[in-house]
Amino acid sequence: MELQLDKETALIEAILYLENEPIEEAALIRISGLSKDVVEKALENLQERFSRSDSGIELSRVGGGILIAPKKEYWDVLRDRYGKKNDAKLSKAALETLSIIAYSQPITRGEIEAIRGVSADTMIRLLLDRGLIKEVGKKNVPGKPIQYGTTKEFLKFFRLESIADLPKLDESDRDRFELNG
Amino acid sequence: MELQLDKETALIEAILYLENEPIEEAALIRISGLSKDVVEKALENLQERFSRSDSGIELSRVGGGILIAPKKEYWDVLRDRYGKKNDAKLSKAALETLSIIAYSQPITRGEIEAIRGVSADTMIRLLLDRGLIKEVGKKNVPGKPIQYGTTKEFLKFFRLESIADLPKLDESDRDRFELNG
Amino acid sequence: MEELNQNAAYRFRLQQFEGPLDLLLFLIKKNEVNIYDIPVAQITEQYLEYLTYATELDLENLTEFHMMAANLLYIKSRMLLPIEIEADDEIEDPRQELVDKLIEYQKLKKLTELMEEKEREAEWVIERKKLQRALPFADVELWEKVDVWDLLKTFSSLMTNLTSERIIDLFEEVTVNEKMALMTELLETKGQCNFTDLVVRSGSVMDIVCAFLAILEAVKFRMVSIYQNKMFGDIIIKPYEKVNSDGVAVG
Repeated sequence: MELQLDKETALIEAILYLENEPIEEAALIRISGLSKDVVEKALENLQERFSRSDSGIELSRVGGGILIAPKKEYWDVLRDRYGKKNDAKLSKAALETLSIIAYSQPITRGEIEAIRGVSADTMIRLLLDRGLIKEVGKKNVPGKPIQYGTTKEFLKFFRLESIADLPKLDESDRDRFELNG
Repeated sequence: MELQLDKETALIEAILYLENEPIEEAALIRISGLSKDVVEKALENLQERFSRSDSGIELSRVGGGILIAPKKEYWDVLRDRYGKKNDAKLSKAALETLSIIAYSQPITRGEIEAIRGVSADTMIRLLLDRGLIKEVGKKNVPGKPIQYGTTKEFLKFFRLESIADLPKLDESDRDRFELNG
Repeated sequence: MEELNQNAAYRFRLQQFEGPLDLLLFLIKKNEVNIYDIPVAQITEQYLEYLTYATELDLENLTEFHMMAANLLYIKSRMLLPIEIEADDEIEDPRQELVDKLIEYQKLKKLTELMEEKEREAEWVIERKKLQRALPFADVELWEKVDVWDLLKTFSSLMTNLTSERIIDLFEEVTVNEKMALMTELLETKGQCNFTDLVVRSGSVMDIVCAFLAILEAVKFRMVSIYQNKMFGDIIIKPYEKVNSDGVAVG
């Protein structure tokens, strides 16, 4: 198949531009009205175009979703204006997400969202980027959602030998009692 | 100068991607830390790249600012999900008054009334409230009447880059009206 | 004739005019007369007729409409006066000022149409779902002060906020998932591990059960292969080998 699919590629690009959260391929197909094959070819085209050095945008896949965002190499320049906006909120959300993953791994995005009550896309992406979590498999339920777990980097960061060393809930209780005693 | 400026083009693209409102060239220069020449060349590069048929994004200039947005030809597909209708449409009287001001600025209330043949008080107040016009000076005639002109908000409302982009009369109309002017 | 006028008046009423000039232009167009040679008497008559009907309507600029009527009558009367022709004098048409205004107004109407078109073009905007500003920039500083106890505190406070049914579902003292994760980690770091490595708290039945279930699960999904060299001996767990004896990959 030697189709160029210029228009279709352009349409998919426009949709990805308008979405800010990772969007699933099924949603891309629905919104664009294009077939699965065409959408996939368009994504391929985009990936190729974005990979060139004069492109500031990259296409990435996060937890089964697709999104475009500025390339990491430009983050340093962009951080001043765009990065620090909601640090406080960011850190709280990130910490919550990481703690859920650490204690409940392997865990899917949906399960994380069920606990936090809000979309977890951005946070998962941040933690993936930071190398603290990774995809560890797919859950054996319909849709085969991706499961996340912590990485070696995570262990290193928290100076743990193994995830078996994560403090247990009852230990924190003990702590509290000891403090009070 | 045969510079490609790939990295610089990419950086400017990343900035434009992150902004939602038209951004001025001066701001692009400040955020990117690049020189005016380089930013302008980068914008040129982007414009050229976006003009290709496999690009779903275009670069446009509105009210002195630059922004990227999905190409108009894809709006029909995108409208359902992303479209927002502007229901703050102007009345015929307001639009007439605004047209006089736009095409003949700076202009006084008296001059507006002479053309429309009716009082302009209410309409001027309405247009001032909507931020579409502003006082731009006083005419150097007895009584020093206030002169009105259009605002940046006006340019944004009509998606114009500058008042030089106001739609023009076609040739036959121009002949008809300007013979007697 | 009477009936025709009635009809005309009725049709006027359907129109909304922005001002007297607008109405005049309408009448000129409707009568198909030359704007530079307006039959003042005829147009004035129709104009006044419209005003009589219009008083019933909600007309905003009534004063201006009446001023124009007066102006029309004035022009009409001037045109009835005999003109003394003197060769030197430029003959001034009493209609000239009005014609200039009408032409100017006509131009404005045209421009307004263009602006209307622009407004229509700008009627729709295509907007992003959310502002793009808050990008997930991984700030190194963000993590500086975090330690493992923060993780625990955060997690336990999240859990206390959940309803009891969800806690049962998602949080147990020991879980199979936890054992799976531990096993994956050990396989990664050491290449293989023993069943006993998975039992962290010796003597805990739940620990043993979960570890065992984790191994069964892992075998089922071909993540690991297990070996036991003697009955009741420790189980050795190794990553699943995808290659058979001929060196051909199998699914």
